[in-house]
Amino acid sequence: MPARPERMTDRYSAWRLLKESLSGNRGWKPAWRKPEPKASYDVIIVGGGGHGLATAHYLASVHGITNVAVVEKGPIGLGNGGRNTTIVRSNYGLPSNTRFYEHSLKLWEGLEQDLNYNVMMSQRGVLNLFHSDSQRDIAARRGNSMRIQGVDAELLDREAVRSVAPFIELDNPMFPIFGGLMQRRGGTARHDAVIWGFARAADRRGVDIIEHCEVTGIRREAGRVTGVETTRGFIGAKKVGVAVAGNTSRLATMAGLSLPVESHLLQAFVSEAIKPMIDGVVTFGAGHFYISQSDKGGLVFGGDLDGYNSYSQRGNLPVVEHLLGAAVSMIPALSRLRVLRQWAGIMDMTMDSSPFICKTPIDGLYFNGGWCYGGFKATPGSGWCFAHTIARNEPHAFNADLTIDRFRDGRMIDERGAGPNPWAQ
Amino acid sequence: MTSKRLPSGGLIDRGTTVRFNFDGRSFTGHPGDTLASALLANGVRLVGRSFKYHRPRGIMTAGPEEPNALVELREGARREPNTKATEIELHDGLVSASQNRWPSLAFDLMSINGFAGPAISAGFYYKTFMWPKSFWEKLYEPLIRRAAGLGRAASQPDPDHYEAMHAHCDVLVVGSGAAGLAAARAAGEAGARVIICERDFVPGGGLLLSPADAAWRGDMVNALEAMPNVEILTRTNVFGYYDHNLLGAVERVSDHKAEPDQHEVRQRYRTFRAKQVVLATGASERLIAFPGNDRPGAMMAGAALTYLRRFGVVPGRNAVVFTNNDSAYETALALAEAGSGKVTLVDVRSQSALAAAMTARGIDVRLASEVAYFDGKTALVRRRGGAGGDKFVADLLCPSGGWNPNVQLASQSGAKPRWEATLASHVPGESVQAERSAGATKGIFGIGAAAYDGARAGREAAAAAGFAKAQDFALPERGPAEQPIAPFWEVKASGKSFVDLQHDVTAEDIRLAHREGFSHVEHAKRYTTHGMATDQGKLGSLVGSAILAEARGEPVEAVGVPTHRPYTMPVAFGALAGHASGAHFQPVRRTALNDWHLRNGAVMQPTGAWLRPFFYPKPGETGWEPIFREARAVRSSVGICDVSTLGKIDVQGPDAAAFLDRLYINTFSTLAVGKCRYGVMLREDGIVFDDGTTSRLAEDHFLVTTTTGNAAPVLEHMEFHAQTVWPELDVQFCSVTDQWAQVAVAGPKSRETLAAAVDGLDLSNEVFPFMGVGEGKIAGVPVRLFRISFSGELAYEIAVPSGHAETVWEAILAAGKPFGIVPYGLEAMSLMRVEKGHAAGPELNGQTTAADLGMGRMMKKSGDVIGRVLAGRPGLADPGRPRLVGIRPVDTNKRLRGGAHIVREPGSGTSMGWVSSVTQSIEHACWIGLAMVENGEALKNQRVFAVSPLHDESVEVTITSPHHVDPENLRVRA
Amino acid sequence: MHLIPCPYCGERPQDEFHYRGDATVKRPAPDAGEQAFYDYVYTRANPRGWHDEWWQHYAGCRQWIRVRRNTLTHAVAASAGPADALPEATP
Amino acid sequence: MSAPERLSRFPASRSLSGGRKGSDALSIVEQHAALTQITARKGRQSDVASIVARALALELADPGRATNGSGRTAIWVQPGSWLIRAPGSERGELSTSLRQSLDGAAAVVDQSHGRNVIEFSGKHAQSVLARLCRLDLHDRAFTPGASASTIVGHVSCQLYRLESPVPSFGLIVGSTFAEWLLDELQAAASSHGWNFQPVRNAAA
Repeated sequence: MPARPERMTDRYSAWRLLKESLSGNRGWKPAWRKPEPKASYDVIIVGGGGHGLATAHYLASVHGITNVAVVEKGPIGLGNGGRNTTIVRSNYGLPSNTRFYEHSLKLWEGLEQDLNYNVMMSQRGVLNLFHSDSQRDIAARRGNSMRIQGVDAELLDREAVRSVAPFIELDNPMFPIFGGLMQRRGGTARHDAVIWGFARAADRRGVDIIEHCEVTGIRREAGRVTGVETTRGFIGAKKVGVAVAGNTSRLATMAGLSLPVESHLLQAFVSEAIKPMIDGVVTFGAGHFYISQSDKGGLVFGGDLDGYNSYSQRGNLPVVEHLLGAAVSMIPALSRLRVLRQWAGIMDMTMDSSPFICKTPIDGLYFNGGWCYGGFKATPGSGWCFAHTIARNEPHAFNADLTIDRFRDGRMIDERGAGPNPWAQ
Repeated sequence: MTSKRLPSGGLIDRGTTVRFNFDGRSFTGHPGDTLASALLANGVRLVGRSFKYHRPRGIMTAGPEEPNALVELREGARREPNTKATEIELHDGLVSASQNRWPSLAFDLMSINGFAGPAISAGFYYKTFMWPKSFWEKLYEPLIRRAAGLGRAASQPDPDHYEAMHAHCDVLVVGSGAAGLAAARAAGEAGARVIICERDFVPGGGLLLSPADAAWRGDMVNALEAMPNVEILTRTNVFGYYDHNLLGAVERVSDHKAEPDQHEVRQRYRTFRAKQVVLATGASERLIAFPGNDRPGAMMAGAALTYLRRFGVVPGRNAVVFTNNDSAYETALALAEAGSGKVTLVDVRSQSALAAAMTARGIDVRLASEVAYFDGKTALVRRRGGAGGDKFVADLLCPSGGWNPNVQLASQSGAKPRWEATLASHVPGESVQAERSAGATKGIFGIGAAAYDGARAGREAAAAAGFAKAQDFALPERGPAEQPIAPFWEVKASGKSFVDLQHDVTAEDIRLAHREGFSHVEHAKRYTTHGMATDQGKLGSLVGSAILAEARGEPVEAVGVPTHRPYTMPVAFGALAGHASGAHFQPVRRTALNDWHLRNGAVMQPTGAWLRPFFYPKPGETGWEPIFREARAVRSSVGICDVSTLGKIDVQGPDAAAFLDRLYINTFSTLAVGKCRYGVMLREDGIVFDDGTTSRLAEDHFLVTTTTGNAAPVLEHMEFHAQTVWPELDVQFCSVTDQWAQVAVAGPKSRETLAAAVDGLDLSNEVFPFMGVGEGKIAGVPVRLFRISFSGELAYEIAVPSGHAETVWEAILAAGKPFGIVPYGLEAMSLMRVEKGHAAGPELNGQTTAADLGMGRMMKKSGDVIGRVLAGRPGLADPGRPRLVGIRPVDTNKRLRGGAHIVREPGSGTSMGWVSSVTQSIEHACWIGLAMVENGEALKNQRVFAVSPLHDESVEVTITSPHHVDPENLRVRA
Repeated sequence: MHLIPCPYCGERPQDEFHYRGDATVKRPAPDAGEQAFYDYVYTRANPRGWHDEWWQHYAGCRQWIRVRRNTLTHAVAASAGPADALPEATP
Repeated sequence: MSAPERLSRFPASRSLSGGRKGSDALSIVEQHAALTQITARKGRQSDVASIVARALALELADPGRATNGSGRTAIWVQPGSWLIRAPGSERGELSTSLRQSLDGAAAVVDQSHGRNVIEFSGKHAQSVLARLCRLDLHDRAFTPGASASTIVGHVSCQLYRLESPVPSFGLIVGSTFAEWLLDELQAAASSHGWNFQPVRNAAA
């Protein structure tokens, strides 16, 4: 039976850290157990990334549903949860997105205390720079939409940009900086810690996290889901929630569904660690380049998709060349620093660049995906809304618009107006 | 001062002295030195502090795997943090400084962290700093951020330049050791185009440490240099192996100088597209974990040999060499030959055939033993796993845990590394791309064996690229087989045993990670940060895996190592950017009238790739004044504007009309020759894609214009549908955007102006009405005229072969002089288009339908049209969607803001739409705007609020028609 | 930088091309109805493996070519002109 | 043509030379040319070829090639489409006459003002182009007569190798990009000693 005996004795704190250090750090328990799968669960979450683990945590903590398994084909957190640029923000312009991401941001703001895990949520601001009057108007439309919905946003002029980010070249001949849209509550969090924190919190409430257990089929009877076939055998379930962004189409195919989703490659990079240089997150509209500095000192940055369907997690040089050109153009002092590592993740790109958290035509089967670039910041909100949708069998107002049916109805949530061309989003 | 320079030997030029500076002190060295070898030769032992505990550190290696000796190289705008002293070629005047210490290297206050050791073990920060909540942002994190990081970035722009270069070859050889040289020679002799890349500044790799093979190395290099089909690139590190046999590299062109010469780049980013690749990148020595293995004086055995043999530096007086394999015996011998003190060889293996020879040279050999402790001055040597032991005075401790073949590039190419038990290491797995490894990269050690294997690989690669085998060449002799390595990773004894020196990860941290469930190698890496420092885990990654494996009770190979990803060595941002940064970041496009605009004082602004005149200020004019003056001239008389950036597509063929009918929501097959028509095209999802006027020049010949930004996408859209969807249609396309410069002549006096300039065309309203198209001559230049208007005034556009643009422009200016013609820029044009209510970029934003823009009725009743079907979806057909309207402030003194939202009442949390475009109007003497407002048409003449909380503004506005001037369209038809 | 084998120009670097995704979907007849157009525009098989897709050699011969490319390995097996078919299947 | 014609994007002279002296010299010259693109109507390719052969004594090139005849060059640009380069003196007239002779068989579009023709030569020409272009232009791979529509200096270009004892290349580039390309060419030639002088400041 699910139990919580360790919850109180295994709390993290400065005192505990001191106490354990005096006894050779022998008293720490595994952050999550490695249980064998049971024959069946009330809910199975497919995908042990941030979203799946957060869903399990909120199913247990908000809805009291603890007979839950998270099944993951490899070790937890090594998909996009461990391959992103750690940015957290809610600076979206369309209300369907703003509502959802702002809920997520609010959850981030209390996450450490909720999880008893320091995920290093760091609200040092997210600044989106613009390069022309018309781009300013677009930024203002977005910022005003946020403000009307009660979300923080500020419009910075050139001088304000200069004082916030003195390292930026304001007078690039082709991309002069006209100003920026700032969300001060935005920032970054430590991506791996988010995974581990949710895993630990869910585990302590009795959720079974089952690693190295790949789902190979979704069993249905009479239009209703009954469980999942896995590499470790069949596991029964009353409800199955799929949260496998990057591989959503593959799971959908197992359930006989076809989705408006393509898998695309997004690269990210980190530099050698340097002393503090860049305080918050800065994004450049013109060069499709964004950058922040981690608490360890590495500059974390990324840009556009590689631009073709891919499941490879192997980045390619054209994006690297373009991105580094943008980087040095926007921040000339970067030139002599060095890039240490590059990695790539598989993005679930939808046809309007917005996600879905919704029911499916199959009873008891729920999908969470299409995160495009937005997955990391969505982690707590996505888990919270998905848990609600699964527990109540209906969406919360926060995710009511985030359906797959919106495309059929012509109610796209297309922030950038790029249309059904995922490679161009 | 425990190290010293030998009187002879090595590859340094003792005849020349160069001066350099480290931490404010002056030293000397010689050409051929690295900063590290020169510091060692000067007896400098302490070179850096570690990341977390700020422990004092010395030079550990002689290559890119260096974890400790990181310096800030150069000063000012050329300052490069985190530069490995082992990779810096010494040059005269070199300035360097240690980093990550305060106040000084010798006395670093942060070393107090070392005492907190157990409490700041792996992952400690995840468990604390959470209370009180607000302290994270205010206190804890700022402290962590300040403590973190290594060196400091320069604060000024880099004065140096970079470039990219793309090469192709039949065979790319990476590495110029025995295997690489032999591979290049074999492939070169076969006639293949060969490029050989060497990271170091001298070719030779391990050959540089073998005096006996110096002659062969020289012969090989000479032979390769003599071959016209072979290119040798030194100082060139291949950083990544990408798809389709493309490799990326950086050539350090002038890093070995104080600053680049004239015309010289600092670094060159290179790509190599190779038919075949030979990876001869050698092997890297790995660490052994034992207490104190990080103390100044600890130096890898192979590195010590390098300092002795290549740089003529004795890195210590009394040395303990600690090994589990044969390679370190040579270090012990070389130390004994060179040194004045005692050399002790500690081998974990219980027997060694080489022991007697060592003893004969006066080396104290301790078999079946281990080093249990090192503090920089003494080492404790004991029987394996035993207690007690003997203390040795030792200022140099040289571990050798065996050699890891450098499989990074092979691994990046897709070849999954394979565990080789006899080497206790990974070797390259089965090739996925056209590559093969050779020599030590493959686990074939020894110069003769590696050379032989390299020659084989080179021949095979050349053959695979289509070049027959040529004659053989001399290879060094193969030495005797080595004794087997005894896998050995850690000495279990009390004290900190490091597996990652730069990040201060200890063996105990790895075990703690395992206890806490981070048992997968990727989890352990992320939890402890093992292998994530600038040395990329080259020394200790496998050691960490072995310790993790032991904790898991599994063999090392079951644990593996984290995936190899680019970059094999850190790469400068500037290098990867190449030439394409700053003003060269992306192409700049100039119209044929660009020079005229500049000569006449235009303020030019980039719009996309184009440079366009925004306005032409007169002396003393500020703010909106030039824009008003230009727009007023157009509204009252006549103005001229460069509109060359519009996309122009020539469409011909018997089916051209039928094709355009499917492309646009309105009809073009009914357009008469000599007329033009405004058209709107949709994306297939029913959203507006682009708009513009299309002219029919002949029955089967149209000229389509597009918006500036969509010129290329529209042509691609046309080609896609013509080639793949309707291949049966006979239609041809050609972009003529650059062939024709285009100028707009607008205003009530435009007809009179042009009448004075144009020959061969009657411009009267009867003969040349609104939407007419004709041909004539201006200043003898044949031109096309279109009677179209963007400003809302009587207007024409004139297309001119671009080479004649200035001539025609000047002729029109002359003709318009009596009417006070002025050139007007983009800002005045924009002002007038907002007044006229034409939808443009802000409204055609990829979110709007034709109906949203008030053009729903343009959709023809029948026929196949791209976007027709999906435009009918309920969400897009919803009459409540935001519609294009005009807005004007009730209080005409108030300004409007683009991006404001429309609400019923100030303070409302519900937006009804947004303001897409605003301008100050010259017709209405107030701000006006265009907005997309839900049920906009029904709200006409009603008052709402345009709010911009960002500006803390709320303006009451009246909803109007979008056409702020001449809604009946009388002027354009005048 | 991938190499795309253009049937007209030979192997060319990927930056000479623009991508347009799935080439297996076919534009329906104009009267095929909303569902058919919905599938054409939105529904994607999105395979992990071989994928037939459109690339335009925009900086070269301007042809929209079909390319069979592996989305897992990035290997390219075949290409064909805009009106030509790719081979039946690639193992 | 009576009107003064702005031919060049260069500030003063029509050619630039630089780099190290003697055999290492590089040269960049802009050529005054007439350019016409002809694109065959569906199924009329062979008719077009025979008409052009008759009218201009010029064989139309195969894909990836440029052919010469009677002082003109036919460059393959896409299936059924060629760019005809002729001396500048034929501007206007080339298109007019081709339009007449190819009436109904091909779309004929004058591009004399739409493209600039730059000739670039020197012993190190390939090395310089390797900084701007990703194609293999080695003597073994890109022989005289070879032609490619490709990207040079980040812009689309028709690049073809001329018959010449010194490596020489024709670059045909959109006229609004010509100035950019000249800057990029010169900058790329810097490593071979070219004194890079931008045609003007980038923002100007």
